[in-house]
Amino acid sequence: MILVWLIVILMAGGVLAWISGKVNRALPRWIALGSVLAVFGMTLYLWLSRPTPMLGSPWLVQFDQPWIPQWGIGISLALDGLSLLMLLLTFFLGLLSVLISWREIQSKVAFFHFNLLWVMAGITGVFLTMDLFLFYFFWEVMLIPMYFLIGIWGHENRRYAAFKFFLFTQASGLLMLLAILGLYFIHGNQTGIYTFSYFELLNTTLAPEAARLLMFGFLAAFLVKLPVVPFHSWLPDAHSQAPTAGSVILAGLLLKTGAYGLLRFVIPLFPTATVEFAPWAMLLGVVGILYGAMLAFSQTDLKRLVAYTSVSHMGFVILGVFAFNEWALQGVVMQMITHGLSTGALFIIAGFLYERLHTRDIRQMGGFWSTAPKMGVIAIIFVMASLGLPGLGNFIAEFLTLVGSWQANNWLTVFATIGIVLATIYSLRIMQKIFLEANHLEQPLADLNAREMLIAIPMVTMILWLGLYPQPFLETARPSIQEQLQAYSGSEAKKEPIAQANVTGEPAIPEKTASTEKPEESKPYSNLQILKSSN
Amino acid sequence: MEITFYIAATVAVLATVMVITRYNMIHALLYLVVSFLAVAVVFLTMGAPFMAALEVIVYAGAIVVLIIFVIMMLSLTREDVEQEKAWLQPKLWIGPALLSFVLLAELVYLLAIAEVPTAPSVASYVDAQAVGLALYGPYVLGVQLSGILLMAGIVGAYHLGRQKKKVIHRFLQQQEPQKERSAAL
Amino acid sequence: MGELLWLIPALPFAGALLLVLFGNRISRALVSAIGVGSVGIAAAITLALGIEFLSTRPDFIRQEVWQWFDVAGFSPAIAFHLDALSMVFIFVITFVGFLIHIYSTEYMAKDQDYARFFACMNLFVGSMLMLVMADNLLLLYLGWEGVGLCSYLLIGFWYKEPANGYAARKAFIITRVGDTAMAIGLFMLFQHFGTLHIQSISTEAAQVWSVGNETAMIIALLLLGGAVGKSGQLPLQTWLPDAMAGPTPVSALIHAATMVTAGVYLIARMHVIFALSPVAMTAVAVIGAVTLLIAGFAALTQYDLKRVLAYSTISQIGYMFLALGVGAWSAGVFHFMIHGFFKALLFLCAGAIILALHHEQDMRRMGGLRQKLPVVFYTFLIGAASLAAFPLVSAGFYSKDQILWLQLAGENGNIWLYLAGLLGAFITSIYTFRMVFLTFYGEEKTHVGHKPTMAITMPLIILGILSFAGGFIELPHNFGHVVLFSDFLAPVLPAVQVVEGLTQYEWMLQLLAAVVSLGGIFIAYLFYYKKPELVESIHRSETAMAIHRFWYSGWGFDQLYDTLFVRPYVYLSKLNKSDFIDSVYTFLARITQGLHQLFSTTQTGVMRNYVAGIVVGAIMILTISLLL
Amino acid sequence: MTAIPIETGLLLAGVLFMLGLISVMIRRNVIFMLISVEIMLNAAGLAFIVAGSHWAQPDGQIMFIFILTMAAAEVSVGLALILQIYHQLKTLNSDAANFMKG
Repeated sequence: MILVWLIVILMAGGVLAWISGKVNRALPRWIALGSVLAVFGMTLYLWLSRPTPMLGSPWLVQFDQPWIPQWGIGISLALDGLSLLMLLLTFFLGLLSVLISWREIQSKVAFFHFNLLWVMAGITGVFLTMDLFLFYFFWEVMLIPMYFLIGIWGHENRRYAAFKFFLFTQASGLLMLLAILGLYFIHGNQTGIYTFSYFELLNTTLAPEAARLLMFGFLAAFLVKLPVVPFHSWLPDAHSQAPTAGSVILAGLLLKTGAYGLLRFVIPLFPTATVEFAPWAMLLGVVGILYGAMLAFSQTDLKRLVAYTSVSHMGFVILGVFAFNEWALQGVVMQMITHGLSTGALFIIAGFLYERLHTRDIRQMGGFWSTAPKMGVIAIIFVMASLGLPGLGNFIAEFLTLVGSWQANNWLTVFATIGIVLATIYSLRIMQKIFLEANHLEQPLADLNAREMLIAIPMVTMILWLGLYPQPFLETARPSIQEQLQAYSGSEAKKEPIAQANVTGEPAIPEKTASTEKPEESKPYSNLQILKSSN
Repeated sequence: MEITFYIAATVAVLATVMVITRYNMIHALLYLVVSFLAVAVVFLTMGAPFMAALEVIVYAGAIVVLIIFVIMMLSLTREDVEQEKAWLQPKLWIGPALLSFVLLAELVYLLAIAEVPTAPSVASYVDAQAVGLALYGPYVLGVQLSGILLMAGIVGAYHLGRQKKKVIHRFLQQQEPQKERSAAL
Repeated sequence: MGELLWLIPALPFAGALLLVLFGNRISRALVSAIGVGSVGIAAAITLALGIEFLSTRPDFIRQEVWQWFDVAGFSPAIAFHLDALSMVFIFVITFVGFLIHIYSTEYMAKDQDYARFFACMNLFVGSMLMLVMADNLLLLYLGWEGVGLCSYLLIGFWYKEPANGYAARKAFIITRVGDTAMAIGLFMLFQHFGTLHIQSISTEAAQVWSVGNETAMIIALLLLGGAVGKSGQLPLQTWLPDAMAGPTPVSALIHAATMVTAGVYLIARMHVIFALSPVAMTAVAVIGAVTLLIAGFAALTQYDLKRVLAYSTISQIGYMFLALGVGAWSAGVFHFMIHGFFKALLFLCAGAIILALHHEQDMRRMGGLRQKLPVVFYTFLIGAASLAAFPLVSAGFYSKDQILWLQLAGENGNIWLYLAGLLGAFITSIYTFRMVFLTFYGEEKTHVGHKPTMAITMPLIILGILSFAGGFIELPHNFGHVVLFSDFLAPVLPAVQVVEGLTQYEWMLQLLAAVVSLGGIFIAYLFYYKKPELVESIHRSETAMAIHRFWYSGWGFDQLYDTLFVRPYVYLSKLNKSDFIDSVYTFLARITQGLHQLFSTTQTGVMRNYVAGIVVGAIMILTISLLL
Repeated sequence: MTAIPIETGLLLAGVLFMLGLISVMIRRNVIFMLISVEIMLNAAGLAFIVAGSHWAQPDGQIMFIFILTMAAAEVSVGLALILQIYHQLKTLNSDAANFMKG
């Protein structure tokens, strides 16, 4: 029931915020803040209290209620580790989005917060539903308010960007709808039970041809949302035109729904078809990494630059998803979280700069370190995160992804790793152009104020936590990742990922060593160990 | 009976031809009445007396009268007849007539090749009672829909026909200066 | 005592954190106290640990602070591993680091970003300690990248000058290229061993692979890639001379004594893997030999005092690689330590000179500083003697001699490598004393402003003593045969096998090395002190000047990379700035719009046309259905 | 009562419909167009009656009633529109009301 409350609170909060705008201009902000805080608190409680997973399954909480039983549609919500993490990220960034809009948004405040909360409700729904019809419903729910967010409160070219965003996601979403219906009817024909339930549909046996077609339907939606390179061109426009909160939600959350969809639906539903498609998908990922990085380097619009870095980073996600092993998938989950934070933070910094300078053109910036050192420190932390500096969350994500993908495909991983060099190139350019060099502003740039520090410090803390002690997050995601992988190992029972990737002709160390006896495990636990050889 | 049909059919066609060739609206409407009456006769010969009555009352009666009222409200003059004459140039006829005849030819061809099953031997007379039973039996939904349609028609006609204080449509507002300019030219 | 291990890197990190958070709000004295104090305490702990280590002689001390993460058996820990090798490194890092921090309190005293400087320096020391104390390769990589970040921040410390920013980015990006190779190496190691724990890999690799194994070779070469990038070796050496844009203490600490030797540490640490692959070993040695020559020649032609030292650093690290490449692990590490002392000393002296001359770095405008800066002069002389391997009394002589000797006597030795090393030694002593003569002799050309005080001279003197006395802990067979250092390292690094029957000729080689060193000094004396007209005559020769220009530019590597990689990348990137894939979609939109305009002309607004259209449509449909 | 062949009846309906159609296409006067549409509707109704009579079923006549209803509604709305057009444009020329052209 708590799952329903999450969505209902957000939706009701949205409506309330809209209405309250008539009473008082500040009220919508407080209502939005309050409702996001409420759901964030609930999810945090869920995480900390860790309800025991139901027997033999990774699901922590489930909720089922028939909606349109004639067609087999139900309100079926379920929460596992993966969705829990995604929800935490959603509400965390949601909270920040409300805070960063506090000063930035001054027109149609009430409607803005309505849209903000409804986008979040849609995203929450996407992360929770286990009914494909409902999933498609929420997929659309998060699309439309986002369209308004870009189209109404965006920058100069907002209409174009909003349309582009809408058309890309809507068109691809319709393909997914077709695939969902196809799956529904195939399953119905086979078993006589017409249902949209995810758990039922998992057992559908599909002819290879049909599986491939349906998989492409799902892929279309998720790859466009992710986005993967030939379908990425909505993203720079949408990101650069959206208001700061919109950009944060787009980059931090909307892109993640694509990755989540890949993990939750594509892999388990079409195990064999995805395996066939995997090399191509990984290739797309690598192309995305390199292409995005290269484009990011040449941009002069700060938000556009950051948007292209997202394209590059999301390449790692698809690379990892199609590597099919636990390292890569954990890396993907970490990448989703850390990218949400680091790119979100970069957009927030872009927002701060825009608020002060009314420009996003980095050619007009420079030398801000001298007057705004706090902002500089925050910026350098996230710039470093985005280039994958160890100790910050993104490193764990990228390293795990690459370790995993190396087991699946050596050469593609090599190229993906080269992407890290390119990431360095564009990331340092951000630092150089904005904070270093000579300052040529007439009046000094104001440093961060208390509210802005309140936004920045939690993000820094989070990214450091994720980089230095990510275990709680990995632990939470583990059962659901293993669940997703089971579908894969079921279809490919014989192939061990390690043995499969062994191209160098060496006898691979058997799996045993992968879970190898760590040196300290053989001894009674002590964190200090002094070894002295006998001689 | 057959001869009645053919005569009525001929009258109907001729009257309709007259309708479509008239310049004066009132003349055309009078011919239209003739045409409707002739069709009513055809209905009689087809064994549908009730429909013939309705045709006379509603079509030849109500509808034509309604149109006449409107024409009277618009108070058309001789110039309008001239205008009509000017609009209806002979060469205008060619294209539409050609198109229509092609369509007619195709229809005739379809009729010719169709294998029409022989009619049941019983008399084709269907009385009003049967119609009424069917209308309020299986077709009752249609009756209700017709009621709604008429309601909508009444409301629509009232709404559209109301003389509001000169509200000029935005298209017209933009058009107005252009018109003046063309008039000036 | 071992429980305090974690404090060694943690203290500098804590110092950095404090300075980042409060640096702008506290007094300079407090900033210095935090910055210097944290490293000082770390050095003290190191000293205490080192004494205990020497007395108890454990194989290693391992301390796990926490489990970093654990994914499907991939479970690196934040854990520190202290053995003889890392002991040497942390000693150099904390001790030299401490001296340089003290030095910086005076050198940077006038800078407005005083706190930022110490924050970065502390962060660097912490990361570097992390690097050398890491118990697994992932943690090592953390330190590895961390020092890269600090190097970036400190090279670009005076960020208002775009050139500094460029140098900083260049350093970061080029080292990142090497790091990428190293990362791939780590993936491969993980694939084969299922762990990145260094000790497990070392023990297992020796069991699983035999010598000459292809995978071991690939891994070793990839790790070498990382080492080459960090240590400024061929072909990734171009960043190091430019890195001199940073403040001089930074150059001393990062780009001379510690960070650039991380590559040496990595190779020594992973020596098991390298030893399994003769190809990789040869590659290490050859890279070292070629680099030391190229950098040596480049150093001959530089005018900027710091650039000379930078090229000499590249060259000296080339010696270390040379040593590692023939399996003379402890000789390489020994040279690292000695080099750390004398190069830090030289850089700090250079810094004192630069400070005295109002940030003048060009040697052509220096001269006659012998009387004005006596302490600097004498300490510089000790450092220079050590760098030039002045026979018998300098530490550099012993460390370099050991390397050269093992080139011939070691079982992997090779006469060509030896000759390269010898030639390098000759050039080294020429450019070293060129520096001495140009800077301290002749007439005074720039007014001496700032006279160094205690904070500068004390580190200089301590380092001077070390660069003089440090050599006596490891003496060749024929003079006393002191082997304290290699004994200390023996549990970690195997000793090199000396070919039988060559030992009696060792004194001949030593003599040769001494002659070469003294000959170089003599030539420098001749050209730059006694008869400067000789230099003039060289300057008149066209070919000599062409070579000069070529060497001056660092053998044209910068231009080469610029045309090969930088410009094409920038060009392609700028070319595609508006994303050609987007134009595909724009084209699609254009087509749609064109069709829309085409069809909208059919909407004439004339009702008769619509009716006609309907009729035409009806006819068409009927005709089609009739025809079919 | 001798049955009239269905073809003949339908032919009559067809001819009437064509005449109405021609008129709609050539006329510019809105009232004439309305009259022509009435002719066409009437023709369609005739076709239903013919068919119903052929099968001796009431359905054809019922359809005619519906058409009749529709025609009545259409005329009332149509005439209201004509009045509006005339008031706004001061003409009955349907071509003058072409503001929706693309």
